Amino acid sequence: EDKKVTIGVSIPAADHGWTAGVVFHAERVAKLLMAEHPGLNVIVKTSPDAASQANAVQDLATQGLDALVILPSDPDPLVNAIKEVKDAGKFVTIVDRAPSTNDNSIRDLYVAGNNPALGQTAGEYIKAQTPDAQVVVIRGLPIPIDQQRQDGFDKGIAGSNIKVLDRQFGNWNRDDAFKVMQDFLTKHPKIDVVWTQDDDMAVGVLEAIDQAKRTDIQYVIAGAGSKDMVKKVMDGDKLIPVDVLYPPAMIGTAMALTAANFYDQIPVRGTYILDATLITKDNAKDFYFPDSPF
Amino acid sequence: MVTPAQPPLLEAVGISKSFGPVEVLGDINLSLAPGEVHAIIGENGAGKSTLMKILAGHLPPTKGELKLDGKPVVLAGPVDAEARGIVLVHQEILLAPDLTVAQNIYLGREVRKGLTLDDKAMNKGAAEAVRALGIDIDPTTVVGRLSIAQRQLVQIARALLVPHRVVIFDEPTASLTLTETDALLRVILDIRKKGAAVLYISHRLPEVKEIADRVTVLRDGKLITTRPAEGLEAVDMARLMVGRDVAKLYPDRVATRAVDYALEVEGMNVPGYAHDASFKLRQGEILGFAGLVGAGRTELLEGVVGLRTSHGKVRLNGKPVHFVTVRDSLRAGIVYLSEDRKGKGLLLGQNLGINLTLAALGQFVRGLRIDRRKEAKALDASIAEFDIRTRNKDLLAGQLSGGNQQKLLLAKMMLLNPQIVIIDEPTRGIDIGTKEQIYKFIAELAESGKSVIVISSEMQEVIGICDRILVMRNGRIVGEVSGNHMTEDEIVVLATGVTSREAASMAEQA
Amino acid sequence: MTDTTSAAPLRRSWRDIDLRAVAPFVALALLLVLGSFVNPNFLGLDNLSNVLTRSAFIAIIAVGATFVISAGGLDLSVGSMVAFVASLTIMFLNSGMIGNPFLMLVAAMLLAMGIGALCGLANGLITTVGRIEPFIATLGTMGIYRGLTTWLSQGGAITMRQPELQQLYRPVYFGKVFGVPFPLVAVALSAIVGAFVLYRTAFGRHVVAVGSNEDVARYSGIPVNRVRNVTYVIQGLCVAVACLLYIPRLGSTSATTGLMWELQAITAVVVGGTALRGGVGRIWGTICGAFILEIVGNIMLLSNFVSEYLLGAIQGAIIIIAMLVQRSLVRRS
Amino acid sequence: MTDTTSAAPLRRSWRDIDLRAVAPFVALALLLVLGSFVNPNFLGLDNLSNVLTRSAFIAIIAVGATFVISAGGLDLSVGSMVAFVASLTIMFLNSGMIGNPFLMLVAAMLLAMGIGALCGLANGLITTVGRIEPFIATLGTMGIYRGLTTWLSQGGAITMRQPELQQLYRPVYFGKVFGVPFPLVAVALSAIVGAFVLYRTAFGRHVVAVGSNEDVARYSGIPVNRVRNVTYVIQGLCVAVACLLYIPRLGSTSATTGLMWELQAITAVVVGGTALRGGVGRIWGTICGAFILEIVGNIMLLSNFVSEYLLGAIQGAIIIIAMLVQRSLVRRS
Ligand SMILES: Nc1ncnc2c1ncn2[C@@H]1O[C@H](COP(=O)(O)OP(=O)(O)OP(=O)(O)O)[C@@H](O)[C@H]1O
Ligand SMILES: Nc1ncnc2c1ncn2[C@@H]1O[C@H](COP(=O)(O)OP(=O)(O)OP(=O)(O)O)[C@@H](O)[C@H]1O
Ligand SMILES: [Mg+2]
Ligand SMILES: [Mg+2]
Repeated sequence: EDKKVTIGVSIPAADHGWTAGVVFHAERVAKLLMAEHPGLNVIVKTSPDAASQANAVQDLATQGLDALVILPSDPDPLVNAIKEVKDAGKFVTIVDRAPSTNDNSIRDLYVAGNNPALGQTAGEYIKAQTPDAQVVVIRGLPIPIDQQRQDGFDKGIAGSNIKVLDRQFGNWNRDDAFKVMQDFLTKHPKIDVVWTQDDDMAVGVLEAIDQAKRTDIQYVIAGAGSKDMVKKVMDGDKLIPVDVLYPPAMIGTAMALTAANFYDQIPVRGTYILDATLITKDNAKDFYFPDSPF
Repeated sequence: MVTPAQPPLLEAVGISKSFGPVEVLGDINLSLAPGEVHAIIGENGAGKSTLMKILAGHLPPTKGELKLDGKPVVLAGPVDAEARGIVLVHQEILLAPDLTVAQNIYLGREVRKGLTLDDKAMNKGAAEAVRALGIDIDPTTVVGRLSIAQRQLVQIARALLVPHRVVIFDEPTASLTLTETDALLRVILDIRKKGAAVLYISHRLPEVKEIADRVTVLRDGKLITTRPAEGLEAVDMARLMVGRDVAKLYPDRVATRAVDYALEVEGMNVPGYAHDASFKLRQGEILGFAGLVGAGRTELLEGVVGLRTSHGKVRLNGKPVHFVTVRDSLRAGIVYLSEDRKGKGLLLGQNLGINLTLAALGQFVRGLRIDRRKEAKALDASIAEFDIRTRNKDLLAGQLSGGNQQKLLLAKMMLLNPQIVIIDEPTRGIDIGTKEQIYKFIAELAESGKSVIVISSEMQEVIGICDRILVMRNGRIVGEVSGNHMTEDEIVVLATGVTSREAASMAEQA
Repeated sequence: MTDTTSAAPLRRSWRDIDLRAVAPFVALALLLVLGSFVNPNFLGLDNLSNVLTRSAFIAIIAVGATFVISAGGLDLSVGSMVAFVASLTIMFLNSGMIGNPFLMLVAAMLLAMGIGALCGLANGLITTVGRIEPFIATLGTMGIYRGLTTWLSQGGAITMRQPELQQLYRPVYFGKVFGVPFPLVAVALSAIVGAFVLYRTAFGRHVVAVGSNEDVARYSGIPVNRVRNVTYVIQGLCVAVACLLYIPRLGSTSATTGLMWELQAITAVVVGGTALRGGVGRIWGTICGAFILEIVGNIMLLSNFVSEYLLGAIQGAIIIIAMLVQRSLVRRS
Repeated sequence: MTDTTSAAPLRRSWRDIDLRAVAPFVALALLLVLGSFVNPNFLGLDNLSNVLTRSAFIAIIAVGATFVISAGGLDLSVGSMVAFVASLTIMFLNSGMIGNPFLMLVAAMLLAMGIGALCGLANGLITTVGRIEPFIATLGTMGIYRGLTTWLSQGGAITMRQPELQQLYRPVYFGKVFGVPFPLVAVALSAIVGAFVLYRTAFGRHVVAVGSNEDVARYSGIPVNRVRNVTYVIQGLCVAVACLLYIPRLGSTSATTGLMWELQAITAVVVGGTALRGGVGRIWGTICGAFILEIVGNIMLLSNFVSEYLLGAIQGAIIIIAMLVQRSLVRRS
């Protein structure tokens, strides 16, 4: 007889490619886990913003939980909501985005991609390949994870001759990135490298470059590891030589680990950081999932 | 009772109409012969407009039926009625304010040229239609910029544009002056000559006397009588309408002897409307402002009380004052009652109490809150004092008839206990019984030492109640008449610059 | 002028007034019944108290919106204003300018109210003195307030730092008064004060007059612009009160705080029976509208048969259905 | 007689009508001057053509919005509708139902127009037959269309798959006709057709009449509801045209496609001089308004002295200033 366990999973709504990947993997893993453990019930809920995610956490708690797996859309505003679940003695797993105080007073398990590393890997790659490059940066939305990636990037390029010409927000949105890139191209006669930190935005950036027929841009670095970008890397696209992995599948890892806490007698408390692996032509096929929506 | 020679064109048989539990029309029978002008008269709220709306398909009757050419018809709506040749000129102005005169006149029946509109033809047609009424308005003017009178005429032009067999005029002359009225009456006679029938509503009984073949009197939603106009004098009509003798419309009064001026205005300019206007108002005096429609009387006095930007000197009881906003003048004891009752006087969608106390709300505040009991008492008192006829005190202001709205507006402004009262078109669209009450009220105001300014386009009215009359033309005060110079002729000469006979013939030529 | 207060709608309106006021409450009751079918926990005290508590922000903001809308205005900037006011308040709390935590908290609250009032006043002045349509004016300030927030936070989050302040402040969202969650008390107070001002005072009368017919109001000596400005200030104060509840709940703000709240607040007002064209205001209906919105979301979340992708779609559909139910109720009368 | 008296005010009136129509163009000219100071590349052909081209979506949608708003309506759902229509169209293109790529493309375009028209009709029916205020009705459908898009894409992106189709389709956004980018040609065509329908046909006249005074329109035998519905259908068709330009640009859609475009379209309409209360429609002003919005953003990005965090704030401020300039121009006349 299998133990009855309910795991609530709270994630941001799919509002762009990466979060869509998160939703996809959360649902996929939920099915797998429930098939594996007949007593296990996994409830996945998505929310569009921090305030409604706080509501969703409350609503999940109302349904009676043994564990909460949460990928906060914005971590700090959700601390109080998470704490309430934790204080009720439930098992809490935080995924990806860490609140300012990220210790065992608020969660049992922390599974994350490495936001600073995502920026840093990109920065270091540029430093290694083109140490004198003129770079433009298209940021995401003005929220903390974006800032972390930015700081990581600055650390990555520190000590080189790399010059950041401009930084603007592209809101993790293809259309906005297209627009910003068009204007960057107008404004700066010579751009060597574009860093967009997100594969969705890279789509817009590539179109803008293509349209302007500019040949000065040597390459674009995005991040996340969407199937389209990984495919480009695999195919040896000159503009997309590499991609920085920031896998949405980490939510699945977190859910599996949380389930393991109940069903396998192994200790899973602590911090699991996934690498911000650099996807290159050589290893690209390991990261290519053609069925994922992302 | 006279039976017309020809079979009736349009007939109403046993028409009743109720709004909810309230019956406003009961068992009305009316027949309309081709080639007759049939006047409907009655007090405010007698149900005239309601009956006309039923005849023109705007409202369905609760009981009874209509017959057109002897055959029963059910009018599906105003458009259906129009298609059958029944057109209605509304009492309220129903025009789209953002469209031009021509666009309004042709609305819903545009002239097309292939896919596109033939604006040239429409502008021409509209210009002609308007000129046929004896005025000249540029057809490309936006209606929102016309005066009420001009809108009224545009509305008439619109109605007469389609082929018509029955034309219903619901108080078409309420906002018109003498010359325009004359022109309209001639148009009506024209319509009659062509064999169509005209239903004509007016509170101006001499007009009715002049033009009608038969007269039907309504009182409280009941048909009192239908009679040939021959031999029916204005006083008789008034008696039938009101149900009592209306012996004297204008109260007797002795002109004030006061020498002190309550209000002195010097060199007042209201940009675009009035220029260099100076006048003085004595204490206890009733001062009239006459002039043609559009002479700028309204704007001048709105400028004086701070409702419009204006430049000039104003002295109140000898002390110089400057009213930047209307609040200043209200506080100084001057109230202005707008000619546009519905647009600027009352909140039609709110109830009587809210309207009554709106301007004087300060008196009803105790502590922080409004004293609703005091408000209710004030409403009762005003209903009694001003004889506001309402079946229900919870009614919305918009549900009152025009005359009662005017009384409510008076009551509202009198709560402020003003020293100077400016009334713009005090009896526009108001029945003779109510007029008498309002004139009496104005006279009492003056008696009690208050000063009154009356702006009116009805010559008889200013002559009848004022001590002195100023005449405006083209934004300027062009003259003053008083004593036995207060005659229509003198005023018309001043207002137009020509004698009334010349004016009438000019209108004819136009 | 082209006065077409045609007879028909007028006649209908006075009798409907009652039904129209009741309609939102009927819709709420129906939703409660629906919810109890969807999930047995729905009618639990915990769940209901959770839901009502979190509707507090929108409810309080919507009380202000009721004033603005009754006076014929509109305020699209409230969501950004929440972010802006809350951010400044947290920054002040973090500044440690006042040693005594209690005094600090009181000062911060006063500051929030002041900033809220100023933001509201700015909206008001732009629409009244600048004579710009409220829709556009407040769309502009919406961008301004949110932009300033982004700039203050330098793209990150602004988070309360002092734990003792946080501890002290926490009960303002999480505490209870006689078993009633404090935010609900705040909602009730706002609504009572709002209803008093709107229905019982001269100012409230003026608001309705300005919203029904600006000209009549002006000719009656009502200072139209001042009344409008004050409604915007009231809106700002309501936003500030909502912020005071919001800060202890999440303890932090970012550039996305309050995103789209303006639409929710306006929806609450309209679902509550206030017409967008002005001239009518229903404070209690508004509160009910805010509850309805939050309960719809809650039912969605508690039900397990709605794909999370469809959540927004169903929420939209329910709003439309709620309005249709209202209309048909009113029409049948 | 009266003709002499009316002469003076009449003359005044046509003069300030003109200024009101001209005001947006003056604002645009001022912005162009400002831009040329900010960055020498600003007035370059490349930059201007980029900016105008990308304003095409909003401009075309705003032409439809001009109809809806002139008739006294409002449509908040257009942004979501873009996402919905574009997603369905891409899915159809991916389905490979028709072998011949050219025919496939034509069929897809027709399909997009059909879906756009249907979505618009739905909006229209909810407001006219359902008698729900347009603000709320289209807020509801905004949720519905976006929700459905999210569901169709399962939260991800919907991307065109066949490269040959993509190649064939690309010129619709990136191509030029006699050196003019194709999207600009599309804007011009939409505006010309829109202006023709609004100013030269009976239907256009009816649209304005309905927006100016619904009762008057009804008494004049104009089928008010039908006119309103058709304006929403026109809005839907304009959205579909915008989609047809949008798809070849990035070849994909996601749940965030068209987010907030409704606010941009409405702003373009109002900045262009059309009043939100209805009764006036200015197609060319609308186009100008759309250009203004895009140019403001472009100037910000090209300038070196605005913090990226403050962009939104300054954009909001500029909209307000543009409206103030307009007002003062009109008032001074
Ligand atoms: N829609 C309505 N609902 C309720 N009562 C109404 C409505 N329309 C009119 N009435 C009432 O019906 C009565 C008749 O109104 P009507 O407008 O026909 O009067 P009238 O004779 O035209 O008056 P006036 O001379 O002032 O124009 C009035 O008492 C009025 O208050
Ligand atoms: N909004 C407006 N814009 C431009 N002109 C206007 C406007 N309103 C009125 N006018 C014009 O101003 C002039 C004076 O207006 P008005 O008719 O109110 O004067 P009046 O002397 O008070 O006449 P009455 O009160 O008899 O109608 C008229 O020629 C009218 O056409
Ligand atoms: Mg009448
Ligand atoms: Mg006048």
